[in-house]
Amino acid sequence: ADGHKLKVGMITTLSGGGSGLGIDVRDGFMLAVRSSKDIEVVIEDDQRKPDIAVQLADKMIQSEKVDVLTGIIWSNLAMAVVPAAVNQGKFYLSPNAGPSALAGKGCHENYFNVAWQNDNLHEAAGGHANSTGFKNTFILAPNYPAGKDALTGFKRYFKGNLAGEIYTKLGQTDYAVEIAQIRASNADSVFFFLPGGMGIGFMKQYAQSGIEIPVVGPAFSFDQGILKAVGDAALGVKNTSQWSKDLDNKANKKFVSDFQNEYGRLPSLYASQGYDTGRLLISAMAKASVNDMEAFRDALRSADFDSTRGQFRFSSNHHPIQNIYVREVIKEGDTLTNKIVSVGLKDHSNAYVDQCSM
Amino acid sequence: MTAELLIEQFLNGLQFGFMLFLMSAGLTLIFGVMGLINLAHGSLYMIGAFSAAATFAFFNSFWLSLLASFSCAAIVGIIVEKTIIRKLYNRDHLDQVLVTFALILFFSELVRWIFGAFPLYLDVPELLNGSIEIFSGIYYSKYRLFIIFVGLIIAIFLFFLIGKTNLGIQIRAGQHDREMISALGVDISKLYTLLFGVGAALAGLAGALIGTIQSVEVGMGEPILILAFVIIVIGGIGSIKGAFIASLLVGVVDTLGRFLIPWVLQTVTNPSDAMSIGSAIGSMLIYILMAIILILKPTGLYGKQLS
Amino acid sequence: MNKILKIVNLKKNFGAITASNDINFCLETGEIHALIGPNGAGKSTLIKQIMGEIKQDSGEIVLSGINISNFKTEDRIHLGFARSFQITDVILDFTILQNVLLAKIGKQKKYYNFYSSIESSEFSSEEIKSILLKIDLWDKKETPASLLSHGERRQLEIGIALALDPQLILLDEPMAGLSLDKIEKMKFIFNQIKNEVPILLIEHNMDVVFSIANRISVLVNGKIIASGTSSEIKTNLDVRKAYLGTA
Amino acid sequence: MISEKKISYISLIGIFFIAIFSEYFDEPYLITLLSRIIIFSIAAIGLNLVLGFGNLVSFGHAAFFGLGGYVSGILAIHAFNSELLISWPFLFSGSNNSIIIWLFTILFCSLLALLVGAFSLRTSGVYFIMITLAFAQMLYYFAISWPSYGGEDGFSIYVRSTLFGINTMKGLNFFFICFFWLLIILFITGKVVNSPFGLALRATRLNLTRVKSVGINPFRIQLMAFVLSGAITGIAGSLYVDLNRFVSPSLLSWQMSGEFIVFILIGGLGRIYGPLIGAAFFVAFEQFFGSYTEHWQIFLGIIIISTVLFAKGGIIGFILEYKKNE
Amino acid sequence: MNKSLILKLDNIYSSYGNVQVLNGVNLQIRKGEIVSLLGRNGMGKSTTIKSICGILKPHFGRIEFNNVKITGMESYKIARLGVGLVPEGRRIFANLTVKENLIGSSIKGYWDLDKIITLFPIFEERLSQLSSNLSGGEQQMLAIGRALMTNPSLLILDEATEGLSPVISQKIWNVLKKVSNEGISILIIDKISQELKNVSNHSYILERGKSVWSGKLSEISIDDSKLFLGV
Ligand SMILES: Nc1ncnc2c1ncn2[C@@H]1O[C@H](COP(=O)(O)OP(=O)(O)OP(=O)(O)O)[C@@H](O)[C@H]1O
Ligand SMILES: Nc1ncnc2c1ncn2[C@@H]1O[C@H](COP(=O)(O)OP(=O)(O)OP(=O)(O)O)[C@@H](O)[C@H]1O
Ligand SMILES: [Mg+2]
Ligand SMILES: [Mg+2]
Repeated sequence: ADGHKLKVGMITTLSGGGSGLGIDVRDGFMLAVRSSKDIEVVIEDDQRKPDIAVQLADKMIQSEKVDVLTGIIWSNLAMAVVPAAVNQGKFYLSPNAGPSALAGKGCHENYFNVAWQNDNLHEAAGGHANSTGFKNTFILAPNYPAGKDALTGFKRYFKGNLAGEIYTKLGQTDYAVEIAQIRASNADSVFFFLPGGMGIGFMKQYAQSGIEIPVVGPAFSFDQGILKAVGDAALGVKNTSQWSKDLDNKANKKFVSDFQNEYGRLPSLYASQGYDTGRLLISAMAKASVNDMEAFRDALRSADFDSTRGQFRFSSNHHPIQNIYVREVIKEGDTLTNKIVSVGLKDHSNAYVDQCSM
Repeated sequence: MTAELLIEQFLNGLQFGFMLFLMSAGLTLIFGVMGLINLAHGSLYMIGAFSAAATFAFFNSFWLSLLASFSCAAIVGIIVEKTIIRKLYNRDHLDQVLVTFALILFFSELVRWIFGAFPLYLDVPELLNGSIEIFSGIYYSKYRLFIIFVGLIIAIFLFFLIGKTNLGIQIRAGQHDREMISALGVDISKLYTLLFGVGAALAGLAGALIGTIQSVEVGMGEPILILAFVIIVIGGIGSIKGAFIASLLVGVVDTLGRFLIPWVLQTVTNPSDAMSIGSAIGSMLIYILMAIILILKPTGLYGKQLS
Repeated sequence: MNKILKIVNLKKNFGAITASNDINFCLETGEIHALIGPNGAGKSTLIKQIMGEIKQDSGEIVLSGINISNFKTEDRIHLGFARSFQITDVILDFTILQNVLLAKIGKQKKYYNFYSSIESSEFSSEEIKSILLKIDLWDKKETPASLLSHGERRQLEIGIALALDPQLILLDEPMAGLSLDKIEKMKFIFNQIKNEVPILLIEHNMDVVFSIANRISVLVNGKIIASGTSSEIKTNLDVRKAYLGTA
Repeated sequence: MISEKKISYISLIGIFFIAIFSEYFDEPYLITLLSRIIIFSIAAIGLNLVLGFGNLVSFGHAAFFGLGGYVSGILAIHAFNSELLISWPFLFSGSNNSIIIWLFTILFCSLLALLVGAFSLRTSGVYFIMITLAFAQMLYYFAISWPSYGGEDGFSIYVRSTLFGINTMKGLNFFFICFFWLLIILFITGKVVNSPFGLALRATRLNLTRVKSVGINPFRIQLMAFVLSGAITGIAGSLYVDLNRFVSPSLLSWQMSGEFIVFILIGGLGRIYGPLIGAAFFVAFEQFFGSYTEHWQIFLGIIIISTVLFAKGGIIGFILEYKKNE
Repeated sequence: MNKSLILKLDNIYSSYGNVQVLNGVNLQIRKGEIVSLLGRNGMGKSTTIKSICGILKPHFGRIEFNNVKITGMESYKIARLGVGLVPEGRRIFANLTVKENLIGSSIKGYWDLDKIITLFPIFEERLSQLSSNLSGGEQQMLAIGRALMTNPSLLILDEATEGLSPVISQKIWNVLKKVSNEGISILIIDKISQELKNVSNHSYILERGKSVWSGKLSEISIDDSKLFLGV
């Protein structure tokens, strides 16, 4: 870096439910920027509450006078914070949430998503279902916006029949009813999006039920942090992700080993996203000062850094164009982890580019 | 939809009912019988599940971890009772709500501090893995049958303990007038400690049993907390029978509602909307049920109306 | 004499227990009418029915010619009923004054008044002072009821009843637990009140009943078996057997 | 000797001047926090009316907070986007005029309180706690799964509503609006509590049979208190949405109801200024400890437990007791 | 009289928070005696009982039961030593049935359910009725029955015949006489009456929390009676 100083405000979930994700994003990000003396990071815990997040954003902008905001995990919190922040002339780099509203009509020149548009992994799952030859799929997700986006994303690419489509209660942990419906539906495959504890419960109970129909899902229920808790029930399941520990490129190898050295655990998807966000920021700082907004924006847009995912660039609405891989859950010794088996969608962008007037 | 599926879902409802009873059994004792509003019930549930998971990670034995779940929860329960809870019996409901709410904050953060933010692993033992065919075409998970079995045993145990022994009478008397029952020669503090311990143990056991097929994570106790209260209130405070029947009722209504409402709605609107409206109603269902029951019977199904 | 309250063919069962078995009965102006009878005869139940706290199975309750059988408790109080409870039931956290004020507020329907202060003169009027003087509690008016002795609480109950400005008062064992000096005081109060408002008095203390009641009715197993003056009742054999014993 | 009155005035004046100083020293975030404290305390004052004075432990006051928020948010977003809100019996596309928004909030929250109260007040004690919770949960799940206004995501209203041309986006101005509301609400509750209605309300809390036996219908008294309480909490919800320029179902969550109760009890139950002190303490604690450790909730738990066990009258009660013994 | 001392109160002081109520109460009961405690309302009779039973802890003085010091002991321990209480205001367990009230705290001995039913036949058909539905007098009987079922060696009745009809009162007096003949001691508070005079072996009068008179009730002077009892 050539001495451009910059202050980052990170608002993420560090306490209460779902804090594992926030902690990973933070750790990944800090790993990326730890060697840079020009970046000052302020971290605050949003407790997964939108109102708190909004107030923290105010604080970061008004009192801390940060230049760049980042860190939010959840779409609903992002929706609460991002529009206000970018309208006040701050940059926002999303390390995780990518709600469609911010990709389409609500896109903004100062908003960059480094992870994915919310639909991406589900779209890839739809594509994978096609290429595997599934004809009759049963799909389910919780009844809330991200859940609906998930099923919409899947259906956008899936060409077969739907054996059933279920919205479950948010936070539901018992799936006997749904599993019975799956069994009765003659489906040849199941796609589900059930983040957090919901997915753990579903996978365990599904494995218990003795149904042999293959399952596909986005990486969220099969990622490093959570796999341990799902246990052997997850073995062999195909899931879609833009990143995997075994991606063969230099940046990723360095990231995985650095992360393990630093924190003593395997990195997760979220950690990689946090890390890439940090790397993107450093790459932009090398090119321009944040005080020159135009130049800095261009620097961000060029995404001139070695992503842990290999190929990485931004589409016109500032969301990644990247490969989405299909991974399989395997066992390495005693540890459950993922291995890439194919590329689900190549150089995949998102469905909202046209709606964005940028 | 086939008749078999309907029957199977009905059975699932009953099964879910047993699970609910298991979740609320500890609270039935502490809240229903001792009259203490214990919001920390969910925390004891969580403590049970985490002790089980920790034990499992160490000894790799399901049965040992069950043992750990209720002993740890009982120990924590007794410590909490002796240091904090016993000062609350003579206070009004509000103080109880507040202190036990604080206990939730305390335990959730403490557990997260100790075990980290990620879910832990707990799985069904080999013996109970897989499912068996109970009718032609209807398969049932062995583990779920096991949960039903445990639920039944606990129901019988509680029913006898509270309804048929002097101990139960004394505890209920103490709920009405502690000073008086004590003046009649009953060591009510010890009884309450004991009972709180048993309630905590039941919560812990439920945490481990149910955590095994759901997920063991911080915050797992919160949704079940409200559910457990709903059940006891629907059943009528103080009635074991009420809690039992309410569990089954809620289980069946919730299950069938979630399954049937979207299906019925499909006849009037397109499947996708039907599904999303249906599940919106479905998630409100047990609260609607509770409100209706309380409006019709302000002291729950089997609650006593004191004059 | 004027019949203020008339009870006609009143019936009430609790499952197998008959609490009121075809009761006919009236209360007249200027009298203290005592209602006596064995424990569980149905005396308190009768009062509760008169007040509308529980509903009779059949029969009529008539106040000054108005059939109030189906009126709510609230409405009956506004028509002029007041009662005391068998087991003292004042508001322990309120002062004596507040307890009496509450009755006034209730009677005058001032409870929808959100704006005036209760300390204002309108509410601590002469009338309240006279009631408190009558029941001998004026000096202690700021004392919380929780600090009163049993006897004083009983006096307060009477004060609350008086504050309702009643047409008639129903007293359920007002003397229970009072020491003799207090009993004398109560007797004096009742004799004073009865000229303004008639009293229906339930009491097990026969000395009191025989000395102040103008008329006595005897309730046994939900049925009135005798009615008359003190001397008539004292000598009635049925009454002696069922209630008085050898006393 | 320090009296409850003095503590109250000191806290009010204190908050006011801290806000002025924050402006002077350019600490806008502090002003946001103060506004938040005030809004929370208004919500809790509303609850305190039924809980502290009527012993009706409503565990569902987030319903009114949230409804107030949604009503305001919906009016504002329609006005912002110039979208029709209703087309019959007249055309109406929302409003971003605070006065109109507040009127609607009061109207809707009162109606909801009337409905919830009419059903809930048939029960008592723990049943009441649970049935109020049930109604709030119904609204919560409805808000989460109903797509029109963002479902779980909620929605942004971008700008605050306007009042007499004041620049409400400026923190201090918005603080003054909240502060003004606080004064009004404190005045109203102070009046109500000391009125004949207030006495009757307190009596319903202590002894129902006695209340009935002096010709007062406790149900009506409690229902009226409940409606008033709901409207006040609704106003708080409306202000909160304006503060954050964002509406979401988390306004309706049971944790929110729980926090209101916490404010009241920490401050001092059944004291008019209790919620203000409680909310101030809570927010300050969250900020202070939150910046030291992620695990600040452990300490919050400990503090709450100690308050209940050892300082029965909450903070105000504790100060009064302490001064008395000095 | 050289029967052994069952209960001895020596200069007892008790208070409710800051309200000082007992200022030196002295009282003795021997085995098989019926002792009455009298005084006008609010003089501290019930407070004395609470102090004996350990519901209230005296802050000065000494209470001995069968030569064991019980001052400051937990109330359940005192009860287990053999003190049975019929409290002022009945305090039955309203959420329990009649039967549960009776057997909940019972201890095996002479008095059992059958004997109580023989004493109060009214309970026979009401064993499973919720006790809160009983009439006032019935509740008083229940409270007496409940205390008897603990088979105490000292029975304490606060307002023994409050709310009881004359017939039942007589019955109670007879029972008390019989019980005391069996060697059980009785401490009784009641309004002064002929029966009380007849049954009590010894009486104490309290005035403002202090024992001011003791002796045989039939021998009290008219002046003392006026002064302390108001008659
Ligand atoms: N709610 C009820 N359910 C069942 N039985 C009841 C109920 N209320 C009263 N009873 C019974 O009805 C009878 C009459 O009761 P009530 O209270 O009127 O008696 P009472 O004449 O006032 O007696 P006491 O002099 O003892 O107060 C009693 O036997 C009582 O047990
Ligand atoms: N819980 C209490 N708190 C404060 N003061 C009390 C309490 N209970 C009783 N007192 C006061 O103590 C004094 C003695 O009360 P106590 O009940 O012992 O009187 P008593 O002799 O039994 O009278 P009574 O014949 O009316 O029952 C009374 O002045 C009363 O006001
Ligand atoms: Mg009676
Ligand atoms: Mg007494």
